[in-house]
Amino acid sequence: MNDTILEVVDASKHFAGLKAVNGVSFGVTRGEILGIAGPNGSGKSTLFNLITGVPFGPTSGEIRFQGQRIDRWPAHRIARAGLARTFQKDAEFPDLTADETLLICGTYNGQLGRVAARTRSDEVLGLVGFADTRRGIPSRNLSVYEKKQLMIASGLMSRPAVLMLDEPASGLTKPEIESLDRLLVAVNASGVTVLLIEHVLSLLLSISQRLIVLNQGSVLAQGNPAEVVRNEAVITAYLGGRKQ
Amino acid sequence: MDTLLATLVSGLVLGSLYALMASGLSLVWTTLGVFNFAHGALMMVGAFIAWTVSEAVGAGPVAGVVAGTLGAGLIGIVIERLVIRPFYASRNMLLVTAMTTLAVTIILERGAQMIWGPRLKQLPPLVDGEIRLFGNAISAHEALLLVAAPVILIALWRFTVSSKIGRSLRAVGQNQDSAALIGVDVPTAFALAFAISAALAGLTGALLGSIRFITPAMGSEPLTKAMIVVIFGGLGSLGSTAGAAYLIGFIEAFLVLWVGLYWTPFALFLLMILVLLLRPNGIFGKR
Amino acid sequence: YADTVKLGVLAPLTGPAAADGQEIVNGAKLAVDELNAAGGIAGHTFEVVVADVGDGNPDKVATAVERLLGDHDMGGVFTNYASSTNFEIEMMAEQDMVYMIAANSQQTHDIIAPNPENFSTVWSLTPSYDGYNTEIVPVIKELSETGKIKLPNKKVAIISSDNPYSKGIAEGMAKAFGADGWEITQNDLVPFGEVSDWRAFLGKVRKDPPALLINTDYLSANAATFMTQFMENPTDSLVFIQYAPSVPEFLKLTKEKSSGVVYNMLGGLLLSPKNPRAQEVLDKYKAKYNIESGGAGALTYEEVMIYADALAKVGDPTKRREVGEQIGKTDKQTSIGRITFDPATHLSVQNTDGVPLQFYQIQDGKRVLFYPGKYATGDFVQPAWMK
Amino acid sequence: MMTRNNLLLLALFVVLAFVPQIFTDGYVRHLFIIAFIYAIIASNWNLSLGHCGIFNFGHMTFFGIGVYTAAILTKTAGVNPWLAIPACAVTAAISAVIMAAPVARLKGIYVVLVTFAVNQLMVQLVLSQADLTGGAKGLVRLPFLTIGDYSFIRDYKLGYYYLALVLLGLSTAFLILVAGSPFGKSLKAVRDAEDYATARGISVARTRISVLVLSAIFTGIAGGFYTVYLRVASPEVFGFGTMSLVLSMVLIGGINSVLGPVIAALALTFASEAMAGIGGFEDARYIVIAVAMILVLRLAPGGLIQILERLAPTGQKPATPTRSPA
Amino acid sequence: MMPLLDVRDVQAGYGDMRVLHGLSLHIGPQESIGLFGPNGHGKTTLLKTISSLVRPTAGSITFDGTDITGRKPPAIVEAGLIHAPQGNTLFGNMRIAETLELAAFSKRASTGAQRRLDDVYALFPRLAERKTQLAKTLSGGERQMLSIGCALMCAPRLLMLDEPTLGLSPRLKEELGAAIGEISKSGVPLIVVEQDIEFLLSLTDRLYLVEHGVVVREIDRASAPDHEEVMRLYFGEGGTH
Ligand SMILES: Nc1ncnc2c1ncn2[C@@H]1O[C@H](COP(=O)(O)OP(=O)(O)OP(=O)(O)O)[C@@H](O)[C@H]1O
Ligand SMILES: Nc1ncnc2c1ncn2[C@@H]1O[C@H](COP(=O)(O)OP(=O)(O)OP(=O)(O)O)[C@@H](O)[C@H]1O
Ligand SMILES: [Mg+2]
Ligand SMILES: [Mg+2]
Repeated sequence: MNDTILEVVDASKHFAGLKAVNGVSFGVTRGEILGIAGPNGSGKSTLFNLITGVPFGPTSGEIRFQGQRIDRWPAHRIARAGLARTFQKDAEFPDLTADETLLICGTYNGQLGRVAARTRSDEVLGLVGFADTRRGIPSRNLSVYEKKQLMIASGLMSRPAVLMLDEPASGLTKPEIESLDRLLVAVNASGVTVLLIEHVLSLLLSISQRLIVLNQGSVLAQGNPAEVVRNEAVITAYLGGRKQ
Repeated sequence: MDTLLATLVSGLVLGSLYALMASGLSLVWTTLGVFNFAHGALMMVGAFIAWTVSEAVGAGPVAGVVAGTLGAGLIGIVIERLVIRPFYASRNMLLVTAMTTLAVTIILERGAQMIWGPRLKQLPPLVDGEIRLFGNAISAHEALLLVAAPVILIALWRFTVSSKIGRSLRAVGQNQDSAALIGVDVPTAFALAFAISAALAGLTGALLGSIRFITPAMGSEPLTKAMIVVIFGGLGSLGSTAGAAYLIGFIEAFLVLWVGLYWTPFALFLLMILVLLLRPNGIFGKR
Repeated sequence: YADTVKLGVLAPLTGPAAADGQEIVNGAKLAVDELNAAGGIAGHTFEVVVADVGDGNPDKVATAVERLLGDHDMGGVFTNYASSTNFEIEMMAEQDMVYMIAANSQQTHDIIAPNPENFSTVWSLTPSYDGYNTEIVPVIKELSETGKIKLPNKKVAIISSDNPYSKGIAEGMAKAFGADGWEITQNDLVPFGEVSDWRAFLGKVRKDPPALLINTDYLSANAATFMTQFMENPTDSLVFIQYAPSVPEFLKLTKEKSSGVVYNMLGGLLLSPKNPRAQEVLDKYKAKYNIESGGAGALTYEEVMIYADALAKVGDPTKRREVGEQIGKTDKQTSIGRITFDPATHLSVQNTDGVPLQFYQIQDGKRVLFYPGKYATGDFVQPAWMK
Repeated sequence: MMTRNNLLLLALFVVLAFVPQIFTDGYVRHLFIIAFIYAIIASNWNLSLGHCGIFNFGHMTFFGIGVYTAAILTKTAGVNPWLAIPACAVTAAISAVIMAAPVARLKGIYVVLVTFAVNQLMVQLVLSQADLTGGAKGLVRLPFLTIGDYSFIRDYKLGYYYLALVLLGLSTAFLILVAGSPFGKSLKAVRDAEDYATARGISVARTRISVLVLSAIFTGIAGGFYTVYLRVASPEVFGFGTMSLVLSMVLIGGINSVLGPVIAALALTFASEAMAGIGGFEDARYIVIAVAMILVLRLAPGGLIQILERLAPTGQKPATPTRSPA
Repeated sequence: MMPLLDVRDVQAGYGDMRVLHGLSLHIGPQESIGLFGPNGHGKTTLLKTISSLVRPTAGSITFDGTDITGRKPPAIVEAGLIHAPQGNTLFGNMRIAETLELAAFSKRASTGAQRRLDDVYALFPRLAERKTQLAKTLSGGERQMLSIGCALMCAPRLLMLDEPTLGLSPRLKEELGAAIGEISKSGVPLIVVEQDIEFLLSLTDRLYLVEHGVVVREIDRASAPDHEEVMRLYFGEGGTH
């Protein structure tokens, strides 16, 4: 029990009749990288939403994080408790520079003072490999990859226990995906538990230690990635005829 | 029973008026996502043009109403060209166009004052006489509004929901680039929406011009009402605008009955705040 | 030596009251042109300087006042009203600026009466509004006693608009009628501003028709709407409307529907053969501007003329305090009656021989002055809609 | 942290400090005083409107609350005007909390409706509570400021000028501090990416409430000062005319800056007054200002401040989206 | 042989910033091409320039023998040059069915619209299941389907797909690949922007590597690069990150 950092118990989210997430239960072990896959519209992003409360919590079910029930907490409190997520659609604070973005994330999420925030910014930007020369540029002028780096870095400011990534590799070039791979491994090695939604299989399979496949809002399969991808149901619903 | 009927009639008349006032505003708001603060001023201009043609030129009220409608429509096109189009792609489009249309309001109101002077004017009614509705007398002109308002709203609603052009207007309001990529001419769509909306404002103003008095400031109260109706109804569609218009008409009529004329605006605003607290996207808006 | 004295005019040239503003300016210009044409006063000619007070927002008013005060050639400032509070009176008095004002005499009273000695340059052409509150009761009584009107009961319904003028009068009337044993069946208030629907109130009136129906909303558009909607289904009631029927638009807008309506005026034009000056001023106004004056123009005209008389006695326009004191001693027949000022309040004095409270009835599109008898131009007749 | 804008600002204040030495008559000083008041209102409004993107049309309510707080305290309660002015900050802030309750939950244009409604409610309250507020008659003959024997009237507004300047200085310093703080940055975060901000521990509702309260503080003070200066409180201060004037100051000045609205307030007050002297131009001057606003928005979406920065391209360049790929 | 589309020395950008610095490429009739290259180097801008969302400041674009440089977007759509944009660019408050029906807006697209609608629903059954769902509530992959569906509704003569597989599941990506292949085989040439070079090669005849707003390399199927080579393509020739 002690090493289950996050636990989702029978969580559901319904939209006017549509069961986007339907009775999903699973646990996340402290320190692991847990991959989440599933066909489009199977409820992966919705699952992230209801765990973090951004922008909504679950219709029913429980979310436990480090032993506390968080499913009725306001979203910003969940974030402050140590659950950092990124978004599938690129998000940025277009008028703020990387430094400013990290400053406010450090202040609000990490309760850091200006100096501490600065030190931590240097650390996280180094970790994600964000170029120093780009720190003073308003985020709207950053490249896709830089925005992703910054979104991850901003999540790391508060030294979260769990980092939840929603399709970080989409739209990236091969070399960028490979650096992302290294980056995530490094983040994980620094003690952060990682949840990763991804359709780019090379990334997903290379770093996940465990894999959950959702289908139509429910868990279709879970376990060792190599085994899961051989599961017939997973192949039909998700992988298609592609040879592994 | 009498009071109830009288109140219902009063609510129906008010609701129709509000529906007319709000229809054009709602069109550009629900399709283009632009809030046209000059809508009231366009009503005023429509009324003045109608007055000029009908009274000063002497062409009669029907010609006046037609001229007011067309004139306001033309001004709408100019407004779109000069103060909306340049800001299509602006990040603060809502705020910036709100401001530019406020500026247009100032220009139109002050301009009207310079052209037509400060004295009150009025148009003769389109139709004379009175009509009895559930035993309550209303003027034939108001009865005309009772019929015109729902017809116009239903026509507009069908237009935006079912017609190809109408749908393309909605598309443009939601995503200009994507609309262009399926072949919609974005500037023309904007101009068209504005022209229709402004023409409706002009029509409303010309019709109001024989119920109320034509002054440069005559548009501000209808604008407030239209704003309440459109926002209160929710972003949804013209359907919710129509619903909100009649709902507010009836609520107002009953408030007058219960709390008196004096406290009615107060109660109406309070009610609105409360409703928006419970339903942040308007009564008919989706959550 | 000859020089030009500037005369400031404060007026709402923009915004909802612009029609009044225009008249105020016209009235002042009319007077100044006349004075200049006659060679000026004590060697001084005059020039009008206009300052717009817009919607009456205090800072706009204050800025307009400061602009006028900042001009060292300013001999005096004239207005009908510049703000709803008349707060600018204090600014004028602090600079010893001659300031002649007309409307809102209650506010003027409240500012000046506690220390009239501090306001030696400020004078109001409009007398105290007290007459509005009380005099209607004896007038109605007299009409009824002389058989000119048959009142079906002793009930009165009052509706007022939420502005100090209308509300104050409505309250005063309610008190006066109550004291005289009338039953007040309605005493309602509408928010100040445009009122497009009086039917809710009229509906209540129709349920229990009073002998007298009073509306103290002075906005002519509202009053016209009121009259039109009343006539949709008139009751057996005498209709009294405060001030509004005196405005030309009211007649134009209501046409035959207003025939029979009664109103009264304090400090309004006293159009009567007994007071030819009013017609004289009106004619001059019409000749110059080719439009009827509603009264506001004539008032400003008289203000400037009173100033001119005072200046003629003092001679030096820079001695504004002395000019002000001379104004206070005015005794002059003007288009609103004979003006003398009450030194305790700096308001003109109201009575039949001074500035009278005039009662009018609209008869076939004409205004008939029927009270006080001294100035009457015709007789009251029972309105056609009354049985 | 002395950025170029802050230097500019300092220079501006130094110049303003010498104005009364040049203009010794009450009229010009009065114009400056009014401009300073508007500058305070506009720049504080900008905090919620520009920085945080709250489409708040109720800012004049805070001002009106200040006006009436000062009037009622000094007139009815006999409080010394020196104390009444700061008290306005408190009442305005409280009213902001009340207004924020619905606003915190609403988005975009809905905020306009609610704030507009609150404004209307305030007007009606003021009108209906005539015993306290004087109703439409307003409150007049309010006490003026004195320091010992020195009275602030009949000094050609010297005292009021410096007091207004000090208030503007304090307000501007306050705004610079707020805008530069992490809180100030978080405003833009909330404005542009609500979900992302929430996911980084920022409470959107709390931010919006705080920004409304912060923007109300000096606005209330400006209202209090306005009343004490003009010695009148009347319901016109809630009016639409003033609102659109101040709003145009915010937009002409530049909605992302602190300094812009201040400069625009000065510019507009004097430009409009310069035109006020022209006979027959009374309506036209409003048209001129409206056209000017449209032109500024078209030519320099960042407002006057952007034009100024373009004219004086020294120091670091403002961040424009120029970037070479890679 | 006259190319179907000829882009010559095109320069374009946003405001003061130039993104395309004299880019040239061409497509023969019945030919499909792919574009790839580092992020932010102008691929999307090129497609936007062709569909006239961005006006070129220099150069010319010829489609089917006619110079279409600077024509308005509706004219381009009417000519059959269809661009399915990158990312979630949809009409948020419209329903799926409404959107697809509206997409057949141009005159040339209105004939046979019903048939194409059926095709789209067959290709993406998901969309058929959710006809009345508002576009803004769709999942990432569903949006992508709708976006491509819209492009198909426009009756393309030349179809430009900007990262069409973004966010699609492996299975759907494969299915979409097959479907696009069908479209191409049915005689509609393609311009596909993608980062997955293998995917591109399976669909198109030639690839262009776009960097810094110009074409820096042309690759045909015969000389398909291996993994090492790909990495070199991104890093080697001046593209630094
Ligand atoms: N606000 C909403 N209203 C209605 N339906 C919604 C809403 N949000 C999501 N859905 C639906 O819920 C389902 C799950 O969506 P979700 O975004 O979680 O999918 P996903 O697994 O992340 O897919 P993808 O891989 O395509 O991103 C989808 O069918 C989507 O259309
Ligand atoms: N609307 C815009 N306004 C200003 N600059 C823009 C705009 N769109 C793109 N850019 C900039 O133009 C450059 C080229 O962008 P473009 O989208 O064409 O690249 P791309 O090759 O398609 O990249 P990606 O693979 O990320 O889609 C980038 O630096 C980008 O920041
Ligand atoms: Mg998703
Ligand atoms: Mg791209």
